[in-house]
Amino acid sequence: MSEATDKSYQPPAPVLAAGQSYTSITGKISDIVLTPRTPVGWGVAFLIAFLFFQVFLVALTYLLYEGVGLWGLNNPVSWGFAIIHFVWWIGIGHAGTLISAILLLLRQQWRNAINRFAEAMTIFAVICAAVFPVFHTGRPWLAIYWLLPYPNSMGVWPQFRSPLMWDVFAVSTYFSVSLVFWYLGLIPDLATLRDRARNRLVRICYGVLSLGWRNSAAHWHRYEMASLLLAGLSTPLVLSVHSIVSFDFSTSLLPGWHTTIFPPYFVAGAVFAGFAMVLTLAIPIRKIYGLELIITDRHLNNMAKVMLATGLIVAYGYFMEAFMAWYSASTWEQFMMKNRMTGPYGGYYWMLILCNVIVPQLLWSKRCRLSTTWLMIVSMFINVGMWLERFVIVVTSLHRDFLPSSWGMYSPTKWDWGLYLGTFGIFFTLFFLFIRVLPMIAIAEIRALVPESHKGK
Amino acid sequence: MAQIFPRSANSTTKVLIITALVVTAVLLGILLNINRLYYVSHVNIPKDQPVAFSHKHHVTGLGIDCRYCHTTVETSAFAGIPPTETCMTCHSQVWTDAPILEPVRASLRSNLPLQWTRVHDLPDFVYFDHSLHVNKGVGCQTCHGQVDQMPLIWKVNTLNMEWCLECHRAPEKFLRPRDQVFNMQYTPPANQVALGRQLAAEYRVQTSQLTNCSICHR
Amino acid sequence: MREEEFTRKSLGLGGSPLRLEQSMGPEYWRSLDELAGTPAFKEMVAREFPAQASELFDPVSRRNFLKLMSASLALGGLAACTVQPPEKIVPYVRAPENLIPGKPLFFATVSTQGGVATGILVESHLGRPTKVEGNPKHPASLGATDTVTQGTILTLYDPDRAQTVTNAGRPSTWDTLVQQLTQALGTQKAKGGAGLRLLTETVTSPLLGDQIDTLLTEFPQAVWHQWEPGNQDQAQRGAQMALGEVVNTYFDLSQAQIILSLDADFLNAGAAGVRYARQVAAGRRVREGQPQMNRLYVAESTPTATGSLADHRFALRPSQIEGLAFALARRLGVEVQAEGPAPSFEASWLDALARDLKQAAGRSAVIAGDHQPPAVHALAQALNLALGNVGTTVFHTAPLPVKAVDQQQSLAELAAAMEAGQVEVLLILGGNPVYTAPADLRFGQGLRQVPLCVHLGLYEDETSQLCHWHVGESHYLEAWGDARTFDGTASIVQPLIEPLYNTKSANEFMAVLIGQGGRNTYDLLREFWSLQSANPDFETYWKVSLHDGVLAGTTFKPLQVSPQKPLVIPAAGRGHQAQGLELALRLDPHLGDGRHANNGWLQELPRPLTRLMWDNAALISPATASRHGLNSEQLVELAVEGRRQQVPIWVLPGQADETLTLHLGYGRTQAGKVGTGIGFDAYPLRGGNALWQAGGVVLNKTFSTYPLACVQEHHSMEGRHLVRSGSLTEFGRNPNFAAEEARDPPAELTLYPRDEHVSTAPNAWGMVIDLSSCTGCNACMAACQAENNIPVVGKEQVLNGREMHWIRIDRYFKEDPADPEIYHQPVPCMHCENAPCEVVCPVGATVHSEEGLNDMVYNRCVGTRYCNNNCPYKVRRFNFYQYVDHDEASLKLQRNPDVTVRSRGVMEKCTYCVQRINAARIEAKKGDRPIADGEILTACQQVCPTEAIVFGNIKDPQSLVTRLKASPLNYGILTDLNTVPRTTYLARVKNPNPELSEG
Amino acid sequence: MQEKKPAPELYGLLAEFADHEALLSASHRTFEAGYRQIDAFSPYPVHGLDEAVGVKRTRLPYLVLGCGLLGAALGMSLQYWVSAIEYPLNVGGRPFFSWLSFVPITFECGILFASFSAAIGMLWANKLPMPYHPLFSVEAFARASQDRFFLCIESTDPTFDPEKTRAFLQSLNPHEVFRVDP
Repeated sequence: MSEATDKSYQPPAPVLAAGQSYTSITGKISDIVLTPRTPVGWGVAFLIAFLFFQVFLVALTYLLYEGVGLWGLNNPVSWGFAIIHFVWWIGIGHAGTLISAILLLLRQQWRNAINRFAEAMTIFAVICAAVFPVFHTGRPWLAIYWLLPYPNSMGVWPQFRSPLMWDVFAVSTYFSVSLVFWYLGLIPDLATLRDRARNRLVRICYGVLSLGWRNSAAHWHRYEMASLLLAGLSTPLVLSVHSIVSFDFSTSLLPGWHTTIFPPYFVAGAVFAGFAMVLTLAIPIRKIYGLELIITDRHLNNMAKVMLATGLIVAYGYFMEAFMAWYSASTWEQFMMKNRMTGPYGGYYWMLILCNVIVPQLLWSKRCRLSTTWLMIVSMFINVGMWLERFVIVVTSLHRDFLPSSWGMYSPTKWDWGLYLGTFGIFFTLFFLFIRVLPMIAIAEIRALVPESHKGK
Repeated sequence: MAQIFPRSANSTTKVLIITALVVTAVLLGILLNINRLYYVSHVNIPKDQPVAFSHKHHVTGLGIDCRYCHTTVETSAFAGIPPTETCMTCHSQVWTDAPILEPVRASLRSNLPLQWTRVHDLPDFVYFDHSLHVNKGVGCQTCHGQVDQMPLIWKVNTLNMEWCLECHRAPEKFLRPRDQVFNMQYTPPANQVALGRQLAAEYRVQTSQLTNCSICHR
Repeated sequence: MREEEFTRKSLGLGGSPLRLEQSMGPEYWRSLDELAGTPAFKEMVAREFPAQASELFDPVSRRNFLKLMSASLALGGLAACTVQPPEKIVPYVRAPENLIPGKPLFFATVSTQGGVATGILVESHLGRPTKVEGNPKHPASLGATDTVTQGTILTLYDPDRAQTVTNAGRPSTWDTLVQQLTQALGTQKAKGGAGLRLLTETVTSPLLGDQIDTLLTEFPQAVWHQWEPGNQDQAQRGAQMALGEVVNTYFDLSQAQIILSLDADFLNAGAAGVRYARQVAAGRRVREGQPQMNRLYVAESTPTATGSLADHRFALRPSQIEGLAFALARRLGVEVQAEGPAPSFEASWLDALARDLKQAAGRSAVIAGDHQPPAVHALAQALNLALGNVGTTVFHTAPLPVKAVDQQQSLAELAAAMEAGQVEVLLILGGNPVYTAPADLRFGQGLRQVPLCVHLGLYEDETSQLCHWHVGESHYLEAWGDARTFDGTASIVQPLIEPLYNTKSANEFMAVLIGQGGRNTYDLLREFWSLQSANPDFETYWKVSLHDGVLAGTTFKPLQVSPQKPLVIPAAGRGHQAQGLELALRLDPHLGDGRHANNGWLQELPRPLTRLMWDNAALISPATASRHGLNSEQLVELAVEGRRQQVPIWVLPGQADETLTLHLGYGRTQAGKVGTGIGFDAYPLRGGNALWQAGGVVLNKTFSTYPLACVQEHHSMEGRHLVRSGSLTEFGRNPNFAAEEARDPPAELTLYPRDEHVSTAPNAWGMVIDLSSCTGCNACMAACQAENNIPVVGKEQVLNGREMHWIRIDRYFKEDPADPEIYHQPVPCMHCENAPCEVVCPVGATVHSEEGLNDMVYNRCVGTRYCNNNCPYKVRRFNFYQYVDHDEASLKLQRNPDVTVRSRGVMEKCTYCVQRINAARIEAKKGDRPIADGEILTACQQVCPTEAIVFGNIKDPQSLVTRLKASPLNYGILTDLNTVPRTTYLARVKNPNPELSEG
Repeated sequence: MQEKKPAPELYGLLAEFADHEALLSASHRTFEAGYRQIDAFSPYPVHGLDEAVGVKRTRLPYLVLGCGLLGAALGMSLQYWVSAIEYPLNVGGRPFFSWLSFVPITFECGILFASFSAAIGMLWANKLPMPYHPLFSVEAFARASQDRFFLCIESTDPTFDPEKTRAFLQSLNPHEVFRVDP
């Protein structure tokens, strides 16, 4: 939309910078993986991530040993960090599939450069997210299988009216479908690596993974059909997942949770957060591995626009919450909103407005959208803002509900933080492994752009 | 480029895939039925006891009624295990110095109880009431099997919840007239279901309530 | 847990008397004697009850026994798929008669407070007393009990109790002690016992009194002292002034129409509190269409349960109470000659109050608080006489104690004698004088002068530290004894179990001193009472008395009293003068004088009104707090007559201005694992003339704070229609005022077919809670904790908002914080018909039963806590940690075998006592009959002194609960959420004096 | 399967091209020349190449639709069976068959089944995994996955004749023509 308002309109920069050939692209991307010498920087980064992963293991072990009492949970506030972070990670996990699915359907070629690691990010984020709902339960050793419908000697079954059951199905479906989609996308590139690898062992590995892909026209034909179908399926899936996550709240009767606007505004929020995280990762990587010619300013610009748009939807959501609270004339709703803004956790609410509503307005300016520094700052704000949003929804709604006698406060303990930081460990450990052993950009799809990039000039 | 894999690799792959599928299926099958397996549920495994007490001998051989020893079965949740006294009522007269009965006599002398090994052991969060079941026409044999044929006692049913539910969902399949409850030879008539329905009505069995959680769990 | 129970029983006392009780056959006592002697028996006791070395030798090692138990208990919380440990069944060797394994037995006995008895029935599972209930046949109980009595069952199993005889802290034997004592007494004999002193608490036990008499006749020079902080000194002195004699005063409030309390928390404290509560509540039963209501005026300096029920509550400083009494006396024509400064108190409402009392002459009552100065008691007596209440609502009898002494004086004499070195042998039977004696007596120092002192007590406490010998005292559920209740009626204290540890009762101790050594207390008792009773057929009388828990015909005859005219009140009898900050010291409603400090249940019950747990604090009114710039939890130093103590502040609406209230019983240094170091010791401030209240208190602020565990931080209802109330006149004008506050959705406003769940079950359980009766005494919480194996979680967890009580009493203040309306609202699970908690449970661990119960299936629960989020009433409780103690053997013996013990990670909540429902249903079904109304009493209902809680079958049109639900006062809370709660409330109806309410 | 039939002495002939236009035209001409057992290889999907070498339109979509519907049906019937037939319980006064609450899971099951059928169906149709293939023996073929375009005429083609076909391929002026051993 900025173009529309912008007087000096020039055609968008090409998706792929000019002067690239099949060979150059293939070489550039696959060499990152195939180089026998592991960059020192990578090693350091990986070690740090792995350290955080250890934090996760410690936090989890002690949690299992002592119980969720370790956390700041209490009677009014029975859900805390765990659920906040579940929603937060799941939200982040939305950009990947969205980019690969929806943008594929919309034939947005600029997706090609970023979809691969966006998808990877999705999968890792979902893994992090899945940790929380399982281990926040009092008896995870039972939760882990009693939530699955299987014929058992007790003759009892899960209770399918519970949104938590919906979560189980939604999240696991989302994870497995994303994984399949991602792997499918990898097959041709794995074949490329197989064919370029020098080391025999490496060749065998990629050989196995690429399933003997031959790039034949017939293969490509069915392959493209499959990707198209998967994209078509993932699109409603990705929308459903965060809607269902929002059902956890909206189907309850708690003021501040019991809201019909939640599904759309959770989905928008998820995309918002997802793109912010993609940028947070893409900008440094693109610099470090010198991929500016593949991940061009056009990509950053488009992603910024998507963030702006979804950000506005989210802002509308916040406004509607407040409006409906007033308009409903319900004691509970009105008190909830008042408490949110002026209660003990009021500060969090206004911080959230700052991060998610005010700061993103910078993206109206093209200069900001094209400056990696500014984009980085804005997306950082959004990452924090989305965390705050979940905190406000979960904690402030719970800590003061219907009976004033039961009101209380919530303050996370070091173990809450430990597990949260730990999940960053999981995420980045996996992510660094990914960029080391797999092509972080879909080579085949970039190749497809080469002809027209030549046309471009 | 040279081939990475031999010609045979193609067929090997197929075989591998199929085996993988089969193996997972089998493992899953075992996992799902773990609680039904006899070495978990201990069905049909006689347990060692401090005294080799034979129900077969006392019930079939001597024709002693269940209630002679299990005195509280009609009045209390717990059927009752006889105190040493009860054993000695007879065994002070017969088999007075049988070595096999030494533990019993020792118990009476030292005033230390005998310690039997529990065979029918429900989890502690399950509250079963013998008196009510007996009162509503559930035969001993229905759950405990042909005790009169058991030298050492063993379980004939898993006591898994699904097993309890069989009857709690459709008591008519198992109910018998009150006067037949302690009859070990009782064989259900051809019209069991019809009879069961009639008995259920007569004994006011509130079937719809029997599958409520708080009936057994509190 | 039935089967496990058998395991436990197995180690039970083969043929112990305790369970043969009911069969009162003569042969039974023989069996006792036979048994009690035999070493086998002792061994068995030892084996059942841990903490004795002897077990280590025997085949059934206690450890195995415990392993089995803890394993089974642990299983209670675990999944169905857990592989069970092998388990033993251990039958009796000789089966006791009348014992049906799996069926509890109830025995009548009495528990005492301040020496005065309350009748109780104790539930016994295979020899383990597990629960205390009220004894309907006992005048002081009428079927209910108070909070503290509920707690005493835990004390029985307290592992910190003194378990044997110790000499200078080292374990010794009873025989060595007896040897030493006889020696010492021998030397005393020579000088007629001149150096022998006996210190007891208030003794109402006729047998003990008799034994002491015998001792005193043997040692004419010996002196018997009595001391107990919560004594009747003031009342006795007052009576002396007003009536010229020391009498025991009690009331019949069922007759009273106007009741005035002069700082007396008579509904929640004192020997007949339960009885009074029931009578007063009965006089306010508009719920059953009775048009009249009694009117309760309460003048008090700190809000109490009684005050919260009052129709008119006047927050007065302690010094003003006396003034009020004088002012009333003047208005009601009592002629008084008061020495000392002229009392001056005036208030707009005095005339109205006086008129009200006068017009209800003969049907009113004036009740003075035990801690009020003698003057107030004297005036109260005079007022009652003047109003002609004596004989209708007020009664006088001979004092309850065997020997009514002025305890403060008595202790002072002892202290002096000790200082003077005149005391050579001091026997302390019960009590903890080193901790409780007035500070200025320096009792501790005195005690050090005594060459030989022996202390008999439940715990090795502060006093034991300074005594040469300590003898573990038997709990009242372990030993025979007797005691009198508020009207003199005597009861037998009947043991439920052989002593868990190697302990002695006061009677047993005395018996040794007076050479009855060989004889057991039961025989002594029986002999003693056979002499007392004129009854020809003593055998039957005795059996009936044991069975009923009351010795018929022992009630004291009311005395004819005559007023002293004019009533002269010496300066000594007057209270302190109003000056500066005033301090009121009160017994803690749960810990009493500190004796219950090691009782986790009582520590963790929120104190009425403050809702504080695990601590005491100086209560102060909001106005005064702001005047002194104080906040809650701020530490201050108080100084009274130069005695200092640091305490935290707690701001409490309704507290009288310029008045600090501090509860006794905390800051114990030798209480046990639970009680030591909990709270702040108020005794250092207590002494001289300031035993209960003092003026001119110096308050120094400090800058440190101290966290206090309060379970309800928010006092206001935020304009939500939770507690609904109106005056009697309003109710007359518009009976539906309560219902009209609700804005419920129309029943047809739902997406779901409402005919889907039509229950065919004959019963549908429901509950009604009458807010006009509830005094917020917490008895229901205590009873629930005892009945349902609810764990104690400790201060840290409470601070974290993780208390576990299944029923709680919400307390709200309305309007002016200086003089607020106080409301109590007990909140158990509502058992909503459209339960929000059920829908969100992913594993179906909480679902509905045909009878409308909101079942909670612990063993299915995985602990998502979603149900708790979605419960608008927040009645669910989660086991964040392994709260239940799986290790402490003795505590396991207390648990109710009919209720699953919950493990870590499991949600729990009120079940409407489903174990009791099932037990009744099973019996009914066996008898092929419907369950009668009142056949099932929930624990909270059974204990409630005011019968505020009514539970029953709402399908039965005749049942009380159905009739109450039909009352116009009936309403549910948060019904606008369409939860359709089965627990509903009856709106609070007050009966204010029209003259005042209009004014 | 190839192992099954008596192995011919030649698998086919492979021609290498520089870019996709060349490959595309070459494929068209080969097809017009009547060859049917042909296949083209390109490092990325080249638009129209599949028609050029006569690949039939895949029936994958119907499979996916079928599996999707099946999944959804299974999901809903499982929930119905569990909550209304196998163990009906009164949960918060909701109907036994609360179909409203069962929609999300039904939907997810549908998606799950459909997606897997799409992925597995594609591999199945492409006869993957197939780690061994004669073409891999051709050294240059490695670049098919990088920057070169290939056209292969298989010996199983009726009109295949080693000499003529090679000549024909040469006429398409490829970089080079390779012989592919079985």
